[in-house]
Amino acid sequence: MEIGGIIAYLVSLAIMAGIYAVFCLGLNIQWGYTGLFNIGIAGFFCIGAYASAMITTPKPTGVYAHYVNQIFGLNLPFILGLLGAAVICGVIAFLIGIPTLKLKEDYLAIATLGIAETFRLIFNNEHWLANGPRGLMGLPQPFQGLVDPKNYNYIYLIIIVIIMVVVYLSIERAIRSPWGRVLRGIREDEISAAMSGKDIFHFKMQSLVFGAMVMGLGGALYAHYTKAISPDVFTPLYGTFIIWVMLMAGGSGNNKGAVLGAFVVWGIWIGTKFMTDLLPYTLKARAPYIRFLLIGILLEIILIYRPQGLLGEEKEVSKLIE
Amino acid sequence: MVELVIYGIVLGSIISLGAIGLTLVYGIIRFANFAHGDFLSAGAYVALFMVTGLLAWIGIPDTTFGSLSFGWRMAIAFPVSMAVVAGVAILLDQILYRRLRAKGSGPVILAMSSLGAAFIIRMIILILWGADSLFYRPGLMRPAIELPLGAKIRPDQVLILFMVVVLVSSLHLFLKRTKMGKAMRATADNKELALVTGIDTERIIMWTWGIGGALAAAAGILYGIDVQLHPYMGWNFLIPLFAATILGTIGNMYGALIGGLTIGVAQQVSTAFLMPTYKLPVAFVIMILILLIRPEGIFGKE
Amino acid sequence: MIILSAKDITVGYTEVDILHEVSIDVQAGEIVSIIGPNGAGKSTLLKTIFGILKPRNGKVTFKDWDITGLKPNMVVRKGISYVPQVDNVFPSMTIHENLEMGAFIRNDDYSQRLREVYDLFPVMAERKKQKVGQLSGGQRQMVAMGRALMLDPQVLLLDEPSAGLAPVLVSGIFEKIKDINATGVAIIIVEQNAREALKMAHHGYVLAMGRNVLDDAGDALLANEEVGRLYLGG
Amino acid sequence: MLKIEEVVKSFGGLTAVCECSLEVSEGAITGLIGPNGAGKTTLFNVITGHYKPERGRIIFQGEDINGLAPHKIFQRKIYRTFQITREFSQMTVIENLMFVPEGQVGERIWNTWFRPSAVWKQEKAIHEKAIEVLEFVELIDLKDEYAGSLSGGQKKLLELAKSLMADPKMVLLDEPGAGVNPTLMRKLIANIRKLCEEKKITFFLIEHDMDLVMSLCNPVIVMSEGKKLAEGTPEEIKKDERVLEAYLGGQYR
Repeated sequence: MEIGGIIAYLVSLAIMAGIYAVFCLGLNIQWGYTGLFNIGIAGFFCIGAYASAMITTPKPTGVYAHYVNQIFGLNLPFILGLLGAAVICGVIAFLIGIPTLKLKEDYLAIATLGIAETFRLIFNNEHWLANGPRGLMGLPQPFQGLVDPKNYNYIYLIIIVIIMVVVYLSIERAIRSPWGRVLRGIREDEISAAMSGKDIFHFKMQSLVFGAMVMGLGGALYAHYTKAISPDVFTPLYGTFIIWVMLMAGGSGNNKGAVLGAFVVWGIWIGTKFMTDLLPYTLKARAPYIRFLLIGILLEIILIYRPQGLLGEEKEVSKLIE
Repeated sequence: MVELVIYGIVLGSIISLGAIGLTLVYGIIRFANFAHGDFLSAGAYVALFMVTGLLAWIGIPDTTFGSLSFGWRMAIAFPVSMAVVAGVAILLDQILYRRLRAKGSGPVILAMSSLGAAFIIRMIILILWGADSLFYRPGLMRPAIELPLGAKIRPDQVLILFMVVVLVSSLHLFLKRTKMGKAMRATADNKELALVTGIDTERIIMWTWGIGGALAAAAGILYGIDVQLHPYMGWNFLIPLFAATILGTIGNMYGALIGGLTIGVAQQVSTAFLMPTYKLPVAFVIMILILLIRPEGIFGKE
Repeated sequence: MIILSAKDITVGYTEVDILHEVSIDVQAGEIVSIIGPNGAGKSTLLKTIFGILKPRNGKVTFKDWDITGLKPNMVVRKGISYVPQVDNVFPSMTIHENLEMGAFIRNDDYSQRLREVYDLFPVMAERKKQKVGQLSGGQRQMVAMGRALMLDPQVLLLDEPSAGLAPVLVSGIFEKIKDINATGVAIIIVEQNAREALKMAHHGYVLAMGRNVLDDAGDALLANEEVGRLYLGG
Repeated sequence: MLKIEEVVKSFGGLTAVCECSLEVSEGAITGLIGPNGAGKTTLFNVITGHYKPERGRIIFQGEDINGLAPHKIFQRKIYRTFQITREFSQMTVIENLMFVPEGQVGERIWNTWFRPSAVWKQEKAIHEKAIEVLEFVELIDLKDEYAGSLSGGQKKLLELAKSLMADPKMVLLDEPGAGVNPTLMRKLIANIRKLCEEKKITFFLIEHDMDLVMSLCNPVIVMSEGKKLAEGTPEEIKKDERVLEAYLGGQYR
């Protein structure tokens, strides 16, 4: 492979790692700082992607409408797609939070899992909604006409980096403030936090919704990168599990760890692809499973031997005044 | 409609088997085992390996019992698979959960670890058998028995109900009559007191995993006989299992039985109005309703 | 003959010591009452003897064995039973099953012992099949003691058996404790209800702030002016 | 200041607090003593909204606060500490304190983005106050340590410090002296007295260490079997026959 090809490959790798970093940052708000156990990230991934897709594409007309069903298409700019994805995910998180956030932590886990599976099934079965299993294609990309399509990834990488930085900074700002301190306190001891006058349910809800909005953003970024989405992308493996491994590997309760984890685990994931390419032909079809098996074992090893991850949690939350 | 209710009871009894195991583990080890669904898959595939591989190779004849769709091979594979999955469950506890418990990790970390275990089991199945649906005996159709009111039931399904009744009653007798069963209930009631009484609670935990795993394996095989095998079958059972467990109050075996039947019937009856693929969301919606109305379940105290 | 002795026990839950070099001796077949204000470390002493807590310093001897630091499920096999203050029954199980659990580690035929325990608590024999969770506090306390007696222990440790009970039930519980003792079991009882506890005790120990303060025969302590003073710190 | 009227709270079959009525007057250090199981901690939990009583009224400064959620009670400027300290062990000492003040601007997430200067200003003030409080209780050298790594006595001081961050009118202390060594104990007593005199904070405390109670509290209330048994100055309580009975048992005869 010539050098240009390698760079192009690295750029595509960085784009995906950057998208996953956004998810990890969202999960870190919920799990790392508040202790909320969301195992339905794929649901927010899916909703974010579809929401942005339908906001930014036009409703199919003419002959095309015979082949593609879509409940609405607003044909709005990319940035509104991102915002819409975030808002819709926030609303859904709010609805899940109502019955579960006052109960034990496992209930939120089961409920988010249920939401993820349910939305995937709905998008798969309801053709009128978003074209069923075939999904949506031809999603617009921002600043498309600016460069040669084969160099477009550079632009998208810049967009991803900008959004990732904005998300990172806004989370950092909120976490470093009294808001983040309350979340960490709730994670440590809910009763004591309540005795200091904090409304636990309210703060947990904010954390769940904020985290879900960030995940929605991640979903939208993914959709416009691949330009085509279908329900089978948003499986528990790609949509939830690998993100958990990333956050645990990087260090939950640490936003730098969340980003680092995303890049490291995505690197390992791609690395295992090269490894499985060496397998005999008959096993190749099942290579992704072998790779996921390794990722699963990685999670167990982290949980047992290094639960704090690579970076570990930061000692101080309140750093605003320094 | 009568037919749907009957099929619902068949499905529900399978869910019950899984939910009973889940609720026992929840009651004694006190965490949500997200790998429980994949124990079902593991059981079904171990039996598949026995029926189509090992036992065929040994030379056990491929005959069937009467109008049932299986014969000696399955009769041998069934208990063996239960034992194997019981062993897998105990092994997972020894390798993963026991270490985490010893480190003082909270229930959420244990649950996360079980989620990892779920994926590991599923990936092993996918690596060995691929992603397609499989059958114990492809292409074999047996005539259904005509029941009053125009309902039909297949002989296999009658046997499934029979097997569930046998397994649940044996578990009931085990817990009520044997020393180990009573010690299990005692540990679920009050672990500290059990220890003070001289009960080796780590051993009880092993028994609990063993029983939970064996029942899950049985549920998986029975589902495989009734419908088909699929690597994601257990994962798709996970939400119904949790719904049944929560509906019947966490830790309550009889609650899980009733919860399982309720969920199963509701899922089957829903197919009269909804696409069959929406069975899972139906269980999910029921679960959310319980959480809103009565989160402690039907047998729970306020 | 001294059957159980704890010598110079220093122990705490965290780095803070609750007990400082506390010692007690128990003669075979006698009732020993341990009294003292709240927070004196009375329950902590029982937990240490039974192996629930590991002492930082000191030694627990039962008959000829050094049982210091032995785990509870091993201590119970030596012939010591323990009734915790709270959560001392299996509520979803029947009275009969609670007693069976008491005999969990016995592999011999314990039907004789079961009869003896039922004889000691006739109320329980009438309600064998009833779930313990439905019983009143006093009855639960009896079940808890019955459970502990199933092993035919030589020493019974009771942690505040009268706590939280209605006044009318308290004297009944104390009568039962005397009955149990009459069958030859040595009893160490930790009590808030100091007067009653001293009345029936052969020997009493007063603890305060985690230290031995006084020890004497039960009635001698009862008559002691200082005991009253200790309670109010004066 | 705080008036409890015929409060009843039971668990299952056991009545922990039984038609208990008592009053705590403003500016005093009121001691609450009584044998185990007398219902003292339960009463505290009822006051702070942790348990809902079956019956009765809890009047604080003329307002019935019965049945309010814990954070609403806190807003009425009542602060409570626990018998077993409940610090946020994975947070630093100073952050434990900065957590406490109510209604911080920066607790609203949009303020952290859109009004950073207001958040920053308040945060600085809270930080200064926390430093001041830590100096007061002499924990300043430990300000950047994890709260979980403090000793038992230091945790008790941390609890007291947390209560100061709340600008409370009334502080409920559940066994502030338990597990505290004599040196720290003297410091604790001095601190409580100083706070009562200088900052006009009303204290209501459960304590088993009679030296502490008798030297610090006036009046002393004695609870037994879920209700008030006696009230008076330490001298009166010491001489009260009923109190002696309650502690020695045999009150049923």
